[in-house]
Amino acid sequence: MPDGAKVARAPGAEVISVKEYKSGDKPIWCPGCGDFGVLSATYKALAALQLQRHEVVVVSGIGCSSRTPYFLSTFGVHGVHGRSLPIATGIKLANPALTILVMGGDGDLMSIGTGHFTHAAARNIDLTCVMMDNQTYGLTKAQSSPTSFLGHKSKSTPYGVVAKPINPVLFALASGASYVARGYSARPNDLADIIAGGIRHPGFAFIHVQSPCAEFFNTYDYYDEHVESLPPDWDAHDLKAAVDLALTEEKRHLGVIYEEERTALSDAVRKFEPDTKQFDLTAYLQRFS
Amino acid sequence: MPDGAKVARAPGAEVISVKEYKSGDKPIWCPGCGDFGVLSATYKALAALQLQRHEVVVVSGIGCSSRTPYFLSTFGVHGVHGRSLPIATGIKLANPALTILVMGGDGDLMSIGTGHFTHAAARNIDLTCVMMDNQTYGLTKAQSSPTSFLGHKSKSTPYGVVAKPINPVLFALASGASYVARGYSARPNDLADIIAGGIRHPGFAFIHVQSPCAEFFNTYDYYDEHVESLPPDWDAHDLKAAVDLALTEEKRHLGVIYEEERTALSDAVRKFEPDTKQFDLTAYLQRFS
Amino acid sequence: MAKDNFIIRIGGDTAVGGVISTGDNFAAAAARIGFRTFTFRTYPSEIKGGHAWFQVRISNKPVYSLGDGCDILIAFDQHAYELHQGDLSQNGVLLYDSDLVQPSPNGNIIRYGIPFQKIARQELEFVRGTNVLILGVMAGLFGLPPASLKEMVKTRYKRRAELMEKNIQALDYGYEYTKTIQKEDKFWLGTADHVARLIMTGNDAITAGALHAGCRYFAGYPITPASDILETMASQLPRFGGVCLQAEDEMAALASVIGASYAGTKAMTATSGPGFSLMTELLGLASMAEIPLVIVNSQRSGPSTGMPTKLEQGDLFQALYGGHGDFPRIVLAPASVQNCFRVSVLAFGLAEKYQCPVILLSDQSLSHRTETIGHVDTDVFPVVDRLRPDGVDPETYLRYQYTDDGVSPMAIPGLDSHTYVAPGLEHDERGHPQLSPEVHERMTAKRFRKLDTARLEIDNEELCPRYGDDQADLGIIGWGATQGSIREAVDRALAAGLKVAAMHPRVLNPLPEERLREFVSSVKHVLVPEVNYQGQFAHHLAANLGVQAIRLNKIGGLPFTPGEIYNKIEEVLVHA
Amino acid sequence: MAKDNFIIRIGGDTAVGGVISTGDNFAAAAARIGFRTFTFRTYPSEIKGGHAWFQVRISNKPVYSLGDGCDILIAFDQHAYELHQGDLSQNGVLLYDSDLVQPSPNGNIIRYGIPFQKIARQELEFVRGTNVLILGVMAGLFGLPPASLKEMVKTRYKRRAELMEKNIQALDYGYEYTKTIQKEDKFWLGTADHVARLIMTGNDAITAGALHAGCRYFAGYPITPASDILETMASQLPRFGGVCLQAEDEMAALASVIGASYAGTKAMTATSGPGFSLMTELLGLASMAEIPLVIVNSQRSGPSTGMPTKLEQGDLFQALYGGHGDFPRIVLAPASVQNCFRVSVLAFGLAEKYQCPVILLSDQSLSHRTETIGHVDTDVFPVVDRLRPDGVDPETYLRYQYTDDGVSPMAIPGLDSHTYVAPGLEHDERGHPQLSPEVHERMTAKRFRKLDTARLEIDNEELCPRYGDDQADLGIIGWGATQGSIREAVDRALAAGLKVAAMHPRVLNPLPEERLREFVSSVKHVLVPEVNYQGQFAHHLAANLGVQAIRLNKIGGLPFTPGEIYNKIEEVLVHA
Ligand SMILES: Cc1ncc(C[n+]2csc(CCOP(=O)(O)OP(=O)(O)O)c2C)c(N)n1
Ligand SMILES: Cc1ncc(C[n+]2csc(CCOP(=O)(O)OP(=O)(O)O)c2C)c(N)n1
Ligand code: SF4
Ligand code: SF4
Ligand SMILES: [Mg+2]
Ligand SMILES: [Mg+2]
Repeated sequence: MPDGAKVARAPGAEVISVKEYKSGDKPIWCPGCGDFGVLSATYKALAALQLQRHEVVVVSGIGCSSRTPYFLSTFGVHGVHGRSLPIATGIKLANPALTILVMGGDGDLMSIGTGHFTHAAARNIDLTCVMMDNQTYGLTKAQSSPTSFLGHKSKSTPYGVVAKPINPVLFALASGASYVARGYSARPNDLADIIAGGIRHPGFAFIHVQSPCAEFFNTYDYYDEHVESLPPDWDAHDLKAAVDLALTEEKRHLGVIYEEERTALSDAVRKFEPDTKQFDLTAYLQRFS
Repeated sequence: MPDGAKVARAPGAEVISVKEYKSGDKPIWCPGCGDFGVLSATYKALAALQLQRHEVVVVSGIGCSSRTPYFLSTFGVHGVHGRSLPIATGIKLANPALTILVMGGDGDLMSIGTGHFTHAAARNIDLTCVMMDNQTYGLTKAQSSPTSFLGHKSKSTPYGVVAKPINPVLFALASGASYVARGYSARPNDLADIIAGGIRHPGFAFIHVQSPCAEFFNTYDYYDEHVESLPPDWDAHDLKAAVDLALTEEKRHLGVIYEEERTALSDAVRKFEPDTKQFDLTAYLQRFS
Repeated sequence: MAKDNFIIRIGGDTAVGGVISTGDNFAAAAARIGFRTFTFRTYPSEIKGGHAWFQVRISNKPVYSLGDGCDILIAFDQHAYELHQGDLSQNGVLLYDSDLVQPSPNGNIIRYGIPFQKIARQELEFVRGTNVLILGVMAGLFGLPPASLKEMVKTRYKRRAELMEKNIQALDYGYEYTKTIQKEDKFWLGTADHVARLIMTGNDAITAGALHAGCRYFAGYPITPASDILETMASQLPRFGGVCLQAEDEMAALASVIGASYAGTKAMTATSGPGFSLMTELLGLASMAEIPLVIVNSQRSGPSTGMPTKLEQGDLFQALYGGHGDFPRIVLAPASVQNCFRVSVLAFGLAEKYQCPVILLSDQSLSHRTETIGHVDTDVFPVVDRLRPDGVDPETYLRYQYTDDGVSPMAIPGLDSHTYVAPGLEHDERGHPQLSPEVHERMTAKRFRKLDTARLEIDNEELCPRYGDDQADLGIIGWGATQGSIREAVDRALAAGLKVAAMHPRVLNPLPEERLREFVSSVKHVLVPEVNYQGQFAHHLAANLGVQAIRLNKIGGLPFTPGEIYNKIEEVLVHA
Repeated sequence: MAKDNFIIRIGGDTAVGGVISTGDNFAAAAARIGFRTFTFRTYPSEIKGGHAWFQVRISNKPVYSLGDGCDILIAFDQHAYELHQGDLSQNGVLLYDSDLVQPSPNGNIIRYGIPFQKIARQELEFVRGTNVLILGVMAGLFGLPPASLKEMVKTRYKRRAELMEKNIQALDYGYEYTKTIQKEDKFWLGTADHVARLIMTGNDAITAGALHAGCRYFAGYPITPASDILETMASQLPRFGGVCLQAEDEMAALASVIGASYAGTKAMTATSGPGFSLMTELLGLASMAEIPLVIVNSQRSGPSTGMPTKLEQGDLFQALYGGHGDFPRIVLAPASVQNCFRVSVLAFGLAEKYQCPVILLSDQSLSHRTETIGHVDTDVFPVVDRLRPDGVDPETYLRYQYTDDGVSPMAIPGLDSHTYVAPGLEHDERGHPQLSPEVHERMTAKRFRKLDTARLEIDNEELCPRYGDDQADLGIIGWGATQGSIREAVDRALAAGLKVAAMHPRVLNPLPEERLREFVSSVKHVLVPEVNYQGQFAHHLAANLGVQAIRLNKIGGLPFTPGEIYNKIEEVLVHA
């Protein structure tokens, strides 16, 4: 779908305010939860792009972060654990005019959903996947997640995590994501820009958001110390540079790390047979005679 | 487990011949199938290391390549599609003294099994995963696979593959594999060395084998033209170099691309509580009084 | 008198090849000139190697099953001969490669030994032409005009002139060769009715039905015996504005179907048992969030990988009860290739109307067998669309409104401004999470009410036909692809003066209870034949209707023959 | 006379917190000094916010259920008051925060309003001490010696002296405060028997049983209400030479359990409905390859994500019928916390002996409720190990040997030299792929024969106890955690002169058919109460034994009270 269509607004149409993207249902997150920041950034991004509420679908799995769809006044699917990306894939392929956001946690997208993540990225499905990474399982009360620090002690790993933590940015790049960025829930304005950029990007946009779990794994201090903006002259079109950065970063860089123009599956499939025919059973059956 | 244990042989013990690793059941592959080469390389690797047949377990999923366990005289599991790695994980964690080989196809390991691949690699389970990549689904008769070439036309993608093919070496590196190598079924001797190296390696060893499907997607000519040995001075301990190679290679390099010493989960978990106690129900129940 | 109603079986090793294609070609040629055909095929799970066999029944009258045994056996090798010769009928024909097969003496059969491979190698210098050579012999021996076969060879090799030439030569050679043979048997295809018929497999018919019903999204993961539905959809859907996705696994396939349907497109997936097992969590989501969709399960022999190329009706339990928690789903089973159309269109109709998952249970035999079918009357297949919130105020829109029939209006993103979130959590009428006992009770009842409503429209003659004696003592209740064998067994029993009838519901959940109860109470004995071990349908009838049926179970990868069912009828009615 | 058998309920919002911990602490303190307690808890699916409540029944005599309604209601807020006041018994006590709750006048209850939050804020200057303050008030009001509570506070804060101090102060303040209250009710804990008891949840008992049975491998993926089994295993298994893995998903969890068991280690996983749905493909593999293993499904309210923190007995269908194809699995359901030990050990015994998957169905209420339990007699829990090929020649070893009882010797890699490949494909006795009809028939029968053998050892009094009148008119058949409420309802009915008995099998597949048939045929009516919509167990009994039972179904996330079952008994026997 042409980029412009997503931000088109009928001339003279009323401006949609941030407030109109709120569903009126109060988020059920704990006080201080990073997900509040991500939600407000999402409202802002939608307003910035002036998207029609009924043309946006927010899809999620299960987890604290995956509750997000209920807090938006758009369409939404609160699916099952780990399957948000394939559900979103179906929505996008069925109606490429829709704007799709996939929101979920590090467990949802990088534990049970790992395989779907890789394949949605490889197919370059045109959607924006916002991973609210709190490095723990919030909803099930503080077990380790695939992004937990090495050595992290939790109820499910009382002797410390031994698996090498997944590096979400590296993993997204290796999987073929065509827009890879990082944000921080405590910086919702920057994050709003990044999300808007992801929505504008015509392909699979992955946004890794550091979003602390205030209740079970409060990492605000850690992130405050470790986040850093990308160098001002960062060339987001250099895959090797992006991979090298992901491999070696000691700081967690915020901003758009990688961006690439590549045909999205949702566009490609529409071009296979440009002249759509009406299905006619009698004509179709000829092949069997 | 100490490296040496795997290759130890009682002094004066008889030499185990290549033939003894054969099960006596004839492989059911089509004439010319690359998997014959992989199988013979596997026999050779086992013989080179003089492993006891009953201390080796070959685990697979479903696919032509996944039939391999039946052709070895070792222990084996012919599981379900995509789950060979977690089955192997359980075997290794239960008995770390066993040598585990996981053998399967590009569909088994990188389509339905993608998520397990990443997590087995991240945990650095001490096993050797041999992926017989024919860039197609052999057993179900020639649909596309995640490693099929861009544009590849198959029965399931008659208008050509649109998804970016998974780059198995890059993907393994990004997932945290601690030994990453590539072989070619038509060079079984080299492949035998690489497999033996993987078995010796104390951690998750991934071996990407180009293994053509003679029946449905004959790529011998293509590979003959595109394979190339690694430069003689290749430093397999440089992750960045390995990733850069994987990102940019025009040729398919054969040999050990990356190697790293990292604690394997199977070892780590044994060290959590070094003094194993006998379970005693009465004593255990004290905590509930 | 010549017999133009006979069964040919061909057996051989897939390492040599050609067993299935030889049979398929012969059957197709016979059908083209107007004969009715009914084929069956079974093959090993390896790509190359292992015994395969093919059977075609050819007749001038309608045929409903693969029949009993065979009249003509074509043995490619000794193994094929040994395996099948016991099934040859009295005065049947054995056609075999005289260099490879040593038949034992048997006065009851007629034998034609021909050194097929040697001829191909030495006379034709074209080893790969063996199959076409055999085809030529078959045409000559059993009265198939070779013109139609030639047509097929020409079409097949139209881009490879040299190969075409050689194949035609082989065909002709075989045909001419039969003139040297003293024909002793009486099998001969007379003139057929020349009525145009379609030759289709069950999978073909299911796919055509789905396209007709308006299916415009398909996602699947390859698996035998469902892969060709994916393959046909992949080539066809884009032509009609639809999209087909080869997913990374079955969970992704069903998840994306849920997404596509949520987005307003009629959507389907197709798989077999192992894939369906992986789908059951998402099946519950579809039922909970009330998403219309169709899942085809072409059953194969289980459990686990089992016998992946063999049939079994072993996934009924899974279709009825798979998944956690209490939730409604509709289960259908087509009874023949022709019926696959109707049931496929029905599947979409029920899915859209009742906004729930519909499972269509086919099996390996039905999916892959061909039948010649006559006119497909598209008018009798009503196409149904889901209820939308037209005229409803978006502000007060209730996606999961409590209604008498359980059906609530469903808004479509992009088209309707009635935004809502489709939930996997229990929810109130808006769709908002709500965990109170009262809401859970009411919502569960609302969801199940849809089955009660649906039952009213499926408890009828068309979808639960009865066949046979009005005053039957024995009532047979079958499901799925066994219909043809049951029908022929009933015919045989009626001819023998036994009072038998059969009922064959297409909808297995909700059951057409009224018709079934009436049928059951009208007979003395109920017999439930099915191709599984546990008697899954008999169990279903016992649990729901209290029916204590006599069970006839067969497993092993082959369908019932009419004779097997007839024998059981006799056992119950005569010997008991 | 003081009443020392009463039920306390505490309700409030989790955003404020302390509802569950206050109740838990009170219950634990009461249990420590020798009272029997039985708790129940229910909470929202959010981490913070939403109504939660806790109930504890305290008695000097054995208690089997959470009882009916409550005698004492502690309302943290107005919502709690409104939700629960209707359940307060005649002359019950309402204890409430006088600033937050406005109770309506009600002469039948006794009210104590105390400004808890204000006291905590103004007097104690320690807002987070509200819960401990309430605990002190409860102790003073209902006769719990504060020493044991103090002990608990001290242990909890042993590393944070200042907090300990403040909590002790709050506790004392509350206790002293009650001296200013005019006690009008009669609830008072007298002296208990001081017998040492354990306070355990169902999950605790299942885990302990598994460890006792020799389980040394556990893999799981977190899910409510099974996560704490994973957590306990993670901390405990390494101490006993075992390994615990948090897997990436439930398929990986079960797959690795299959691997570990194949490698000779007793292995288990625990999940709830959604996770179990994902496991059904691998369940079939375990049954096909004959791998012993135990799967705990702590059922929660479905379908889909449903009501994840609420109970339901909704996964029986899934346990019995989930997965494709015909394959045997054993299904167990413990009836109480104490019984969880026995059934957990039994699960491993049956898994090892019959080399097949065993599913243990718990539910949210049983998994998380605490009961005080007396002596655990480890001797009555036989530990069983699998049959190994000792003395068998490795050359002729048949892993899947046809035997009378269906059980064949299983070799262990590394320990036995009898190598074999565990197959998901149908196979011959060696384990080699074999797709012939005969082999499939024989192997299927062999696998199912194990259930027949197992049935012989579970069809007995211990595993299918009968309770109540020997000459009962009404027979109740229950399963799982409903046992206590049924038992108390039966007691009440017997006291009322109604002729009732109950049977409560622990093994649901294979069913203890002889005992069930005898029971059913000895009564006039059969009643099957269960916490699900479809009547899954009643359906199972109908399908297998032809039982036409009266069904009593409750859904909504709360367990049956004895009164609800009693009312149904009365309805059947008195009013019908
Ligand atoms: C199939 C399945 N397995 C497990 C669960 C339980 N579960 C719910 S959320 C969750 C993980 C939550 O972690 P994450 O995705 O990081 O989200 P967060 O709560 O941290 O935002 C799990 C394991 C489930 N709902 N379904
Ligand atoms: C759950 C499940 N889905 C699908 C299948 C069907 N299936 C068997 S093998 C296979 C893919 C084979 O491809 P690959 O793994 O590359 O192995 P190859 O045959 O090419 O060696 C598929 C899809 C299955 N057995 N189980
Ligand atoms: S538990 Fe953590 S992630 Fe969940 S709502 Fe609370 S703070 Fe947020
Ligand atoms: S189909 Fe291809 S992969 Fe399979 S055995 Fe034949 S050549 Fe090998
Ligand atoms: Mg998280
Ligand atoms: Mg392959």
